Amino acid sequence: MNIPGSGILKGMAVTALNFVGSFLDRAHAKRLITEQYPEERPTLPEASRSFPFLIFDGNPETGIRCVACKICEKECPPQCIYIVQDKDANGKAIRRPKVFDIDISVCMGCQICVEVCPFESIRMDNIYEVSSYDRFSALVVSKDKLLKSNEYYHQIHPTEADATDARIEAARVKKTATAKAAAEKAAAAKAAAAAKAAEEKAAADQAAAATTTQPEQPAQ
Amino acid sequence: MHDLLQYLTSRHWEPAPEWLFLIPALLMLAAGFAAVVLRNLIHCALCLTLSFIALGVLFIALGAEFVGLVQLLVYVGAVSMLIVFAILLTPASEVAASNNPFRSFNLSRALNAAVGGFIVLLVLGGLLAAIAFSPHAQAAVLPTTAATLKPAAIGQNLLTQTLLPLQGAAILLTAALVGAALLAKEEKQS
Amino acid sequence: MNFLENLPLAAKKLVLDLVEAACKWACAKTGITLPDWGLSLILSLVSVLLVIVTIIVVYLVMFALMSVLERKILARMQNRYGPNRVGFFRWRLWGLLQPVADGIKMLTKEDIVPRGADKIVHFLAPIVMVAPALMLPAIIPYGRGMVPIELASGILYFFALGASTELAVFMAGWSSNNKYSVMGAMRAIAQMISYELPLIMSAVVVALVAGSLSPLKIVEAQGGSILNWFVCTPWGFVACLLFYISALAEANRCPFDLPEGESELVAGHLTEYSGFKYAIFFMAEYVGMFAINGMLVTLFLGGFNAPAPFLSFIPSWCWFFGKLAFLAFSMVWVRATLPRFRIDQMLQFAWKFMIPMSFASFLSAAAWCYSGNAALAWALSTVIVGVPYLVLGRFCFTRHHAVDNRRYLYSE
Amino acid sequence: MMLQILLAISAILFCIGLLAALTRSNAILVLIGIELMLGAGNLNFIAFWKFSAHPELLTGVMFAIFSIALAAAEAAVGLAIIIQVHRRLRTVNINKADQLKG
Repeated sequence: MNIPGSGILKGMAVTALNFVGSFLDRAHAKRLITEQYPEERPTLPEASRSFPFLIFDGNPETGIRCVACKICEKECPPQCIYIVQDKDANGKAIRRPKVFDIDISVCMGCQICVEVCPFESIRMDNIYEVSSYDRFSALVVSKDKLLKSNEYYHQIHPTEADATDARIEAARVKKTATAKAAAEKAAAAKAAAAAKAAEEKAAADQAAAATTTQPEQPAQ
Repeated sequence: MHDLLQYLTSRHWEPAPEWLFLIPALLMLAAGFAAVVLRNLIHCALCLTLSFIALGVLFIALGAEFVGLVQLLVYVGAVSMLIVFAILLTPASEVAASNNPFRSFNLSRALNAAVGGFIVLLVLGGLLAAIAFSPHAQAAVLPTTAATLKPAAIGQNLLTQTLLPLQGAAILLTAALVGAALLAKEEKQS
Repeated sequence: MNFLENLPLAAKKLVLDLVEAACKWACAKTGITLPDWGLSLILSLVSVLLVIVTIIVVYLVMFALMSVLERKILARMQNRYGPNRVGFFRWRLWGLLQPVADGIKMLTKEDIVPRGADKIVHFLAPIVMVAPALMLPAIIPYGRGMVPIELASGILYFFALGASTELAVFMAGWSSNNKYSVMGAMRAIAQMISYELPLIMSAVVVALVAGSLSPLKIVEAQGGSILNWFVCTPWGFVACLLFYISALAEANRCPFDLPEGESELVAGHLTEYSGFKYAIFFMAEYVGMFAINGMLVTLFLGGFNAPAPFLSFIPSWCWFFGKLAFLAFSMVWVRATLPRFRIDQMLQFAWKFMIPMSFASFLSAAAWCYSGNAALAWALSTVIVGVPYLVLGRFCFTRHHAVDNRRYLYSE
Repeated sequence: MMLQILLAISAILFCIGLLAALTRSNAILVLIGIELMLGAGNLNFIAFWKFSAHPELLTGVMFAIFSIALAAAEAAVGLAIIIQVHRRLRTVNINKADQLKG
């Protein structure tokens, strides 16, 4: 027979066991899953992303991949990217950004800049402690802060970085191959052109010789 | 242990002065008057409750602590809540604009107030005169020895001398409970 | 051990002696001759103030501790940590300084009064709420010789003051000029009135057996060992449970916290209160909870008596506060376990179960008192209390109401 | 002298209640007035008990207790009637509630 009120006692037993258990089996992974944040930090999943950053290879001055093509600036939906192209001493534009600012208070982390970048130079970071007391200038991140090495990229998104590197390598290989092919082709073309020119010259000489003799013929 | 208790209880503590009972009494009168003349019905009910609280405190000050506590329990806990519920169950328009003879002038109302006030003054004068000049009241001025009220004595009295009235009150309360529930019940629309 | 037992009384005596000596010294110094009644008056006032200040400080400290421990215990029952941050520089102290942070936050918050509110009543409601709550602890016996006021009808005093919180709840709800506030206040009043009946009835049962309305007499009637506590009798056990459940309802504790159910009524009558006034409501609720638990200890759990004579080396007031702490813990425990009632379930539970059961325990106590033979008393009172319990428990709540088919306005 | 003061206070309270019952036209306020008058009566009982020759007989106290109990019953029934009147006539003004049929 089911005594009225026994269900309440069962429920109380469950909570009491939880209470005692939460003190006793601390090591048990299923209990107390709360992470004590500043001391314990979560290992972020690989796909996690927050704000974009710029990749450089080797040296941040010379190895920067970005060429200031401004595609990301145009594509960015909230328009949080600002780019100024660099110029050399003669005032001629060079393929390098002079200013590259991202306003992370505006950025929505949509990753479109990453999708559209043809030079694999902008990628998503996974930093999350970016709060500050200043609403404006502290949240506009400039180029020198945005630039991070390819090794860092490998650290935070290994799979993606490998894929990117493979792509760059493939592109480079392809490029050198095409360049070589083009060079060969050009050489061939040049040779052909030279041959042709020689041929033409010979033909022209012949023709000239012919013409010199030819007018005589109608004269005859 | 015992020495300490003895020491603390046997010390002479200054008793409260007698005139202190005037504080709850005046508070009671003021709150009662406010309950009668205020415009907002809820304020009236709250002032009435304050008046009842002061009356209960006055009973306690007069040595009838059991009666005072019963007064607090019944009036503050139950009757004032009943009144408040009744006010809220009547529409809001009447809560705001209960016709108060002292605010909006109107001949019949003014007459009503004047006649009522006259009767009240007459009654008050009569009562005060009776109190002032009655030989019985003057004879009974001697305060007897501090009358203490033991709950046990009240219980004894309820079950011996006043047993019949107690039964009567019980029947009446039951009848009132059933009657009030029947009266206030929503009638079924058939 | 005797020293610990006497510590509070000795402290009071010490303070009184010090004040007396100081008065005499000041008189001698200034040359004023203080009349006898003057010194007596000063000492009377000091003695009264001592008790008042002690009660307020003790209850506020308990409130502060409870507010953090409740969250921690609740968290542990849900396998979380709970607040464990606020500390002193680098010492965390398990987050026990959380109430300090909460208090500072509450005090520095803006006090908002709605434009349409009845300002005077809105201002008075927290005061009306907290004054009786702080007066409630005055009649509870905390230890041997430690009764702030020895009142012959102390239990009546307790319930008379407890009844006045309804008024404050109504004032708060009505003056806020907010429909959620009024609805919450109405629910709270309906709940308090409904559960006051079993609360008082189960206390009356004890008064019947102990033959007194004085809390001290009731505690003395339970002296000796745990077997003499009223909770260890059939009628007392049932009355104790009824009192406990009603106390949960009177203190607006879960599962009876529907007057301020966040999910449906925002916060009930507290919706329009902020800052300090809200803190006062909160404090009054917790002090009221401690007071009613203290009453439960006094009525059923033997008050300041030790459970066995050999344990009486622990001071009596420690026993009282230990029992109080256990009850406070159990209220958190219940809160962690049970879901909230619906309003109709709550009222049905009060009128169909609690009140009949309190009458049954009353009859059972009468049988206990007048049956003479101990075995007969046990059997009779168990039957008188057990049969209604089984019957009511079987047929009050297990009936399944036929639910009408839902009618849809537009989709059919 | 104290007895007279108490009786005077009680008389004033009674007259305040009477004022409400005579001049206010809201039924609930009339009921409030009646409650005040009952309170004045109770005060008289207690005052006479306090200054009686035999306070141990508890006569005044018993009267006051019964009076409080009856007043509670009276308030409950009275307010139920007022609610019923309001439900039928849509008013709680006693001057307008002048029909004999409901």
